[in-house]
Amino acid sequence: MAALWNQPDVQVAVWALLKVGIILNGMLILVSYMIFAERKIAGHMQARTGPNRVGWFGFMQPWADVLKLFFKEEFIPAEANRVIFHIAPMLAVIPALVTFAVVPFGPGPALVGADVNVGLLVFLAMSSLGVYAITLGGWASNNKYALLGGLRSSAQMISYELAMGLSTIGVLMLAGSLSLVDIVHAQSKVAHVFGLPIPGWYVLYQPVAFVIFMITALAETNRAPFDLPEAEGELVAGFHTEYSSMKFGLFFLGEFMNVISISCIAVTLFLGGWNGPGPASLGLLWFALKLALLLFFFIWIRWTYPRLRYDQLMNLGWKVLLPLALANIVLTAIAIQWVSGAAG
Amino acid sequence: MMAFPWLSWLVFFPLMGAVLLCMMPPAANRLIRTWATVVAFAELAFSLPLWWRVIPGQSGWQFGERHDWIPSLGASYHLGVDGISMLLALLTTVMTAITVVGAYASVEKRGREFYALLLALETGMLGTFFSLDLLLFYVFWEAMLIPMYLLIGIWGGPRRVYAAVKFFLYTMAGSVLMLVAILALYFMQRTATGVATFDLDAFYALVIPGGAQTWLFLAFAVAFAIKVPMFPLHTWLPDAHVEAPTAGSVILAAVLLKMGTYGFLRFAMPLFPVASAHFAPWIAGLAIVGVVYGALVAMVQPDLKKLVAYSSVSHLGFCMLGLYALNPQGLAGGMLQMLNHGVSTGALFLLVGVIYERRHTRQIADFGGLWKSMPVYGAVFLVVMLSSIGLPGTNGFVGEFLVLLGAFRADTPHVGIPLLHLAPTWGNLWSVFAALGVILSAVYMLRMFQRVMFGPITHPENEKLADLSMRERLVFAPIIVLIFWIGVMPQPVLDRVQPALGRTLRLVETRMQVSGAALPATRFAPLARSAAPPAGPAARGGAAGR
Amino acid sequence: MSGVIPLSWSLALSATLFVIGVVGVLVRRNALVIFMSIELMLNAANLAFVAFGRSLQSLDGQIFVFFVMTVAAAEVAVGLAIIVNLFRLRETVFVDEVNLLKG
Amino acid sequence: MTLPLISLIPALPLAAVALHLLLGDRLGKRGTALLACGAVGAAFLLALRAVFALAARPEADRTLVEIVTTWMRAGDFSVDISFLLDPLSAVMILVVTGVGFLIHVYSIGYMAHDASFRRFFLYLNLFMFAMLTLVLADNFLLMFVGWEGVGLCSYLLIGFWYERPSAAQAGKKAFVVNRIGDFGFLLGMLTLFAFGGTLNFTRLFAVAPHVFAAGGTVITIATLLLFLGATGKSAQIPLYVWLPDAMEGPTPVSALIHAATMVTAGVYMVARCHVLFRLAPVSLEVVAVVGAATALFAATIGLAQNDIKRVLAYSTVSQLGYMFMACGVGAFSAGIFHLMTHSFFKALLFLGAGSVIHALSNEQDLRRMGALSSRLPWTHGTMLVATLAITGLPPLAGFFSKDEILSSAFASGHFGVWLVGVAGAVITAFYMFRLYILCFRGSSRLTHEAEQHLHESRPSMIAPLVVLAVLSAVGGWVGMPFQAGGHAFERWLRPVFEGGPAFAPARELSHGTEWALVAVSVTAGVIGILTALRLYLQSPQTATSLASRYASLRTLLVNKYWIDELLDAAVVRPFGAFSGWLWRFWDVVIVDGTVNAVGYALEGASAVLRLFQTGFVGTYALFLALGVAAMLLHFLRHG
Amino acid sequence: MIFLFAGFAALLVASSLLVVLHRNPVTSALFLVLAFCSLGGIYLLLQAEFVALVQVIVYAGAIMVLFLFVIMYLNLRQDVERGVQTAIRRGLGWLVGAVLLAEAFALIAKRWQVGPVSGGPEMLEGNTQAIGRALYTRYLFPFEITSLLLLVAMIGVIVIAKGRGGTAAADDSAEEKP
Repeated sequence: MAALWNQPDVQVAVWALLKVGIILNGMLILVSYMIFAERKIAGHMQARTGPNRVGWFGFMQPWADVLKLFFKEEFIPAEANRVIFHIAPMLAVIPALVTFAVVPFGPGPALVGADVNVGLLVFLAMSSLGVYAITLGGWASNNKYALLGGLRSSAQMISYELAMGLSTIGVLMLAGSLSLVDIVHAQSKVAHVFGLPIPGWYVLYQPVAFVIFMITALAETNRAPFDLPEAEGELVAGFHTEYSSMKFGLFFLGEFMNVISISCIAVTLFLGGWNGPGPASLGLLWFALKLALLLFFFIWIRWTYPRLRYDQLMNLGWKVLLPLALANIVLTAIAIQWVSGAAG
Repeated sequence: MMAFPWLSWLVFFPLMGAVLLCMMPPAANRLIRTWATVVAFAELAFSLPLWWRVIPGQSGWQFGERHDWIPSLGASYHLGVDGISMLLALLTTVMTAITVVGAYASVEKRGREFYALLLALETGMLGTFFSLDLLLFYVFWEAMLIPMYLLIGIWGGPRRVYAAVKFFLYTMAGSVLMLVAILALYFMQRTATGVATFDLDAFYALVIPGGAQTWLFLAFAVAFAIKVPMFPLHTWLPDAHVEAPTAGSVILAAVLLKMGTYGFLRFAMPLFPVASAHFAPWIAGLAIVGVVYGALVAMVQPDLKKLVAYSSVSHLGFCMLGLYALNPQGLAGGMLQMLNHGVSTGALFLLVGVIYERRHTRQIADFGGLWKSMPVYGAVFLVVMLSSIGLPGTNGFVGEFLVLLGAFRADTPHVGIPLLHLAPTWGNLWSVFAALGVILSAVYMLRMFQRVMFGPITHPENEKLADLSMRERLVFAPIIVLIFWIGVMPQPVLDRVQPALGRTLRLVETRMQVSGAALPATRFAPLARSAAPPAGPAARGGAAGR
Repeated sequence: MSGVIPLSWSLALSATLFVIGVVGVLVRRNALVIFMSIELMLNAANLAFVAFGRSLQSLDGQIFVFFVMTVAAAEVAVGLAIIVNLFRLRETVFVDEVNLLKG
Repeated sequence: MTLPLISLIPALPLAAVALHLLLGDRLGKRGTALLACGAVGAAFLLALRAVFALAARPEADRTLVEIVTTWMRAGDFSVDISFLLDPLSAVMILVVTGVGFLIHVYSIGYMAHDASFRRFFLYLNLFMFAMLTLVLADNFLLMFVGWEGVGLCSYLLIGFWYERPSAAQAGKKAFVVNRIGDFGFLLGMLTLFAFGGTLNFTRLFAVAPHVFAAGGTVITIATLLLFLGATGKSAQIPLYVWLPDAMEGPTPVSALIHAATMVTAGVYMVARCHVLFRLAPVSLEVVAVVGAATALFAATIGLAQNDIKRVLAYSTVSQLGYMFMACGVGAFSAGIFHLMTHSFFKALLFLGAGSVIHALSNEQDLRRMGALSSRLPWTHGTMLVATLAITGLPPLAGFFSKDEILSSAFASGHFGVWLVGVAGAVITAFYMFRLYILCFRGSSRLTHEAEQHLHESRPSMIAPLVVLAVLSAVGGWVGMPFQAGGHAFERWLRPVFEGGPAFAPARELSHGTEWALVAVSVTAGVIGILTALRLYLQSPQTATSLASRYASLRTLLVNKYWIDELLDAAVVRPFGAFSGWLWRFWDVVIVDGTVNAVGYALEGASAVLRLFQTGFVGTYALFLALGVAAMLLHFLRHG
Repeated sequence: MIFLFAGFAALLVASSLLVVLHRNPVTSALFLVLAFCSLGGIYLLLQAEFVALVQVIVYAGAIMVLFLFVIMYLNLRQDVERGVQTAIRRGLGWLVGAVLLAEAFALIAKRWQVGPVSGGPEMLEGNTQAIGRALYTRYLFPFEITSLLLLVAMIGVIVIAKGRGGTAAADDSAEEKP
């Protein structure tokens, strides 16, 4: 056993497995409670209380939902493409999970899955793969509405993916590296302007980028104003109309997993990750707080803005966000040049 | 060097006329006709001074113009004229002017394009005669085909497309061979002297080894033989003539056929003397076959134009025989025969055109007793016919006699068979057969003349045929004058062409020595004598000086 | 990570990929599948590029992959547009039913 | 010499021709006639003037050469337009212009009512010009110009009434046969020039003995070729077929061309080249034999002809035979003497026949004539003189010239030729008197309407007849035999003929033999006359019985030994067939066929290649892949 | 390392074979996505991270989506291979494939024996930085040209897709991914 232990690969593998376990379970729990939180907050926003029956003040509601979904009857539409029908929900979850591998939860190496020097790219790659789940889901369920819903959502995701990618470039230019850990470290410097200690977060340096990122994040996860595919009115339940029980659950899980992963990335890129006043060890706490802030933001947006029409959606994506992102890149470049020029 | 680029002006003036012609409204027939005539006659007027400005005795090219055309290749735009090309150029301008006037009635549709093409054709022809750069020569040689092809193809008779395509492809195939030979020469020249040029004089000076010379000569010979046309390659001529419009076939007969013989005279012989001497009997043999074959086949032709076409095969056989007798009389005869054939056959086609315009048929059987209804036409036809069969006193005879003389005295080996223990040389046999051709030509011409002109009027339509209009008489007047003028006084023409021919022969002789071929002693013996100013009481002025 | 992939292996892989692409083009009748096989062939080329880039220690290989990608992207776009149009005109995507240029 | 002596003679008729053309119809009939006859008359006077000038010169250098210009010069070959006058050509121009003038006057009357009057005279003048050039030429080439010019005019004049297909056919035949003759002449000229180096008579004859080996093959061939030309022109055995058909033309034409002038050109040419012929005794023999054969052969055919002009045509052929016989045996001056006398009485005979035909309104068949002596006194009188002359009765011209030929033939040892000559004389006498009797004597067999407007010809036609009659009668005396140095005519021509190589003088005949020969020729003539009288005058029925008994012989003669049909079948038809085959089969199928075949072959080849373009994208991809495979293979092998 | 490479390679070959063999175009498209991801993996092993990820983003993320779009849009059913002519062509296709493969392997074996393990040190600076620098210095011109190409392709696609008579084409399906 010992011999086995002290071989370098084995150690790395075991440590990696451990991290995977922690992240996976953590996320599952976080998602379920986020669903619960969303229902509670939505309720309170609409002047009603959310679910409070199950368990102490409704805290056990997510477990109830999970159990419900597990035991629901599983049925598959006729003529559906059985294989793809099963794969689609899995594809919804996988990309989000993979992104967590590169998110730096805390300062030390222990608190980040794998410090990959192209972390940002991994995120972008995974977000682009997200499209498949929805498309195939719509396609496989052999239902016109599902298909249309699937196509619409994938078109939406593709368009916004473009803007998101470009907005992150601003951060990239400032940080000088694709690795998320480096980006967080780059944000740790505190600058004193007019005597006020201003944290080096990029949200302050890249406000436009942050706004674009958040909007595209909403669109990427089919949430709030951009949740056209599931629009009840027109397309019944969008792409996952035909899905029931656990596959529907997985889609739901995937959606929220995406929300969380995008917010983690947003925190890392713009809100300075684990940076925060106080000793370094508080890093994870600061990260959790910022994450909660953003999640609340997601939920908050959902229940305030009306759904966008499809053409508005497209126009916003192509004719507003994209140019803005490009402009932002150019401005940042000029600013950097100007600053280094002055300093140089 | 003439300050005024006379030759280029001569070559391109008709083209300018043609271009302007194309700008005129197609319907204005009268304007088109007058303009075409003005251009043609202006061209004639420009070319006439050539007659006395070209000094026969002066060696080398006169009125030379040389500009760089494609410097990288060494191709230059090099024009020049000497006795031979001067005469042929004059023939071209005269015949084109006559054709333009002659074609008034025959062109019904699209007169504008017709005249434009005719003038463009004249440019092509003059260009070919004047160009001394092989590439330029080849360009004009090909450029000439296109207007002719169109003339036959558009205004021709029922099978015109077949005839035009055949004419074009046939000539094109030949001239492509020539192009290959030109290129071969070009590269040989470059390797030998390092100077890359297409200039004719440079090629004259080039020493070509025997083997190559044979092949190159054959390439050139085939191209020109098709154009002449010589016996086996002549089948395009009858078709082209039968289907061509009157003006087209006049120009085709009068000038285009001379390209072949001119080509032999200017390029094939001087460039490859050894091969020429070697192949001379073959070519002369073919020419003889052409003469007799042409005459025989002409005898049974039902169609007038085909008859005249085959007669020109026969006449040009004479030309070739004259050229390849390789002695001064032969060359002079050949050269003269070119001019005579141009004039008389051109006139014959015009005459056929006249009755074709009136009766729209060319079958001899449809005519008969025309002399009664068209006496003037009859007289003109008689004179032209006599010139065509070579009656002494007309131009035909002078050319034929000199050719026969040249052939008779051609330096050829003796024929093996002891004929009545008499050893005739091949030359003698050639002239015997050629003389036989003279009889045959009389037979078929008279037979045709009798069936068309004499006898009672069998077809009612022939009764009221209108005789030659004033315009048509004007067209034929110069031709008849030319026939008798060359017939009675050929000396001015001969004086102008002798020196140039002498130069060609001497060039052939020197190049033979240079390329080490055994100079057949007797071959050019007469040359030696001819070099000395000929005796004879009335030696003409300075012309005799070599 | 120790050890490096020998060049010949990646080339062999690239060759197999390429051949599979070729076979795909030759064998299949569906224009889209043919199109995919062409993508396969392109990727085989990319692989070869990267493999050589790696063994010759130069970045050029990878940069070329970029250019190949952009070209492939453009090509896919245009190709698919054509296929769509073709489908609209001929109601079929099968190549052998489209022989407009039959001699 | 103020005016150019010689060159003006041919120039005058040429000028007349030009004037006819230019002035055209404005001249009117009288004007044309005046111009034409005037020109020929002036030419005659000029000829006289030139001959006197020539006679004035001492006997030794009686040659006048006048060079106009250099006609042609190429390399060492040079020919001038130059004229030569020597006693021989003097005689010729006198005969040509003299008889020509008379015939011109005659034809004014004869052609009075013909539509294309002007065209006739134009052709006649052109003929005169050509004949004079021929005769006066100083070199072979110029002679050849005249030679062919004369052929052309005979073609035009024979085919004058071109509406008649037979006339046109005859014209063409004449020209073609002449052309065949010219073929020989041309080749003869070429050989002479090739070896002699010049075509000029004087120079050639001077150099001939050195260049040509006497009796050698070259000179024989050359002279035979020249003789071929002569036979073509003077209608001897092989090429005489055109003369009988030439009768299609108007009678003055026959008189002028086919009796007096053109046909004699052959004899003149042989006489002119006597030097060459003497160098080649073989060809002289040939000339003699051909002459004799023609004389006899033509005479026999003449027997059975019923058309008056055909009889005269055959008699001309036979008389020409005599002239060639004379030249053949070496008696060139005798030949020329007979030529002169013959042109007088033969022209007279033709013109007489013409006035007879004119009188009988174009009736030419002897069987429909008869008893015209009283009604056409003048014609009858002159015709009688001419007939007597031709049969060779003593006082008249015919006797002297024919007798001299026979005697010189006998003298030079050609007994066979002499015998044929005598036989010919008998037959000539017989058919001439047959013609005379059928035409003037016997019962009148005129058709009714011919009877009506039978009238004697106009004075303008009679006058020339009378003049010619006088000439026929007196012409002979110039050659009075038995004079010491030979008669006047021979002395006149001696400088021309003895210039050549020494020729074995004819054996001097003793007076006795000469008188005997004279007697023989006279009796021959008398026999002919008597038999004719007996047969046709006293007992016509014996003529018919004879004809029936020898029917086969007679039909043979009537159909002219079927020579024409023979020639037509042997030459004309096969030539036509051969050239027909040549064209349709050889030209169209073989030569043209190969050209088209190349075209079709190419088309076939391209059809094969087309198979590869199936249109399926798949196949193209397959080829692509195969290409790659091949390349890889290549790299593998040469890697 | 080698195992990973072998794994990815096997996955790659299997998936690309299936792309070609499978009847249903959608499935073959998915297998192609799988192939591209495994290829991305191999690139990672060849230390070309940036290219790997871009490969995933561009090929798997964009191009294949397009393919899926078109397949779905055209609603294709199963491919059916029939007809003699096609049979021949298929047979020939496989034959040629086999020949090419054999030749390629022979060539590789001949030319590049198992190369010297030249591995060499890790790339000095980050792969992405290096590519970025090279791309915008030495290869700037080709870069601009490819951008132009993309522009042209875009215009082309729009024109084609619009088709004659401007029938409403599915806009997004013709959307072009950078």
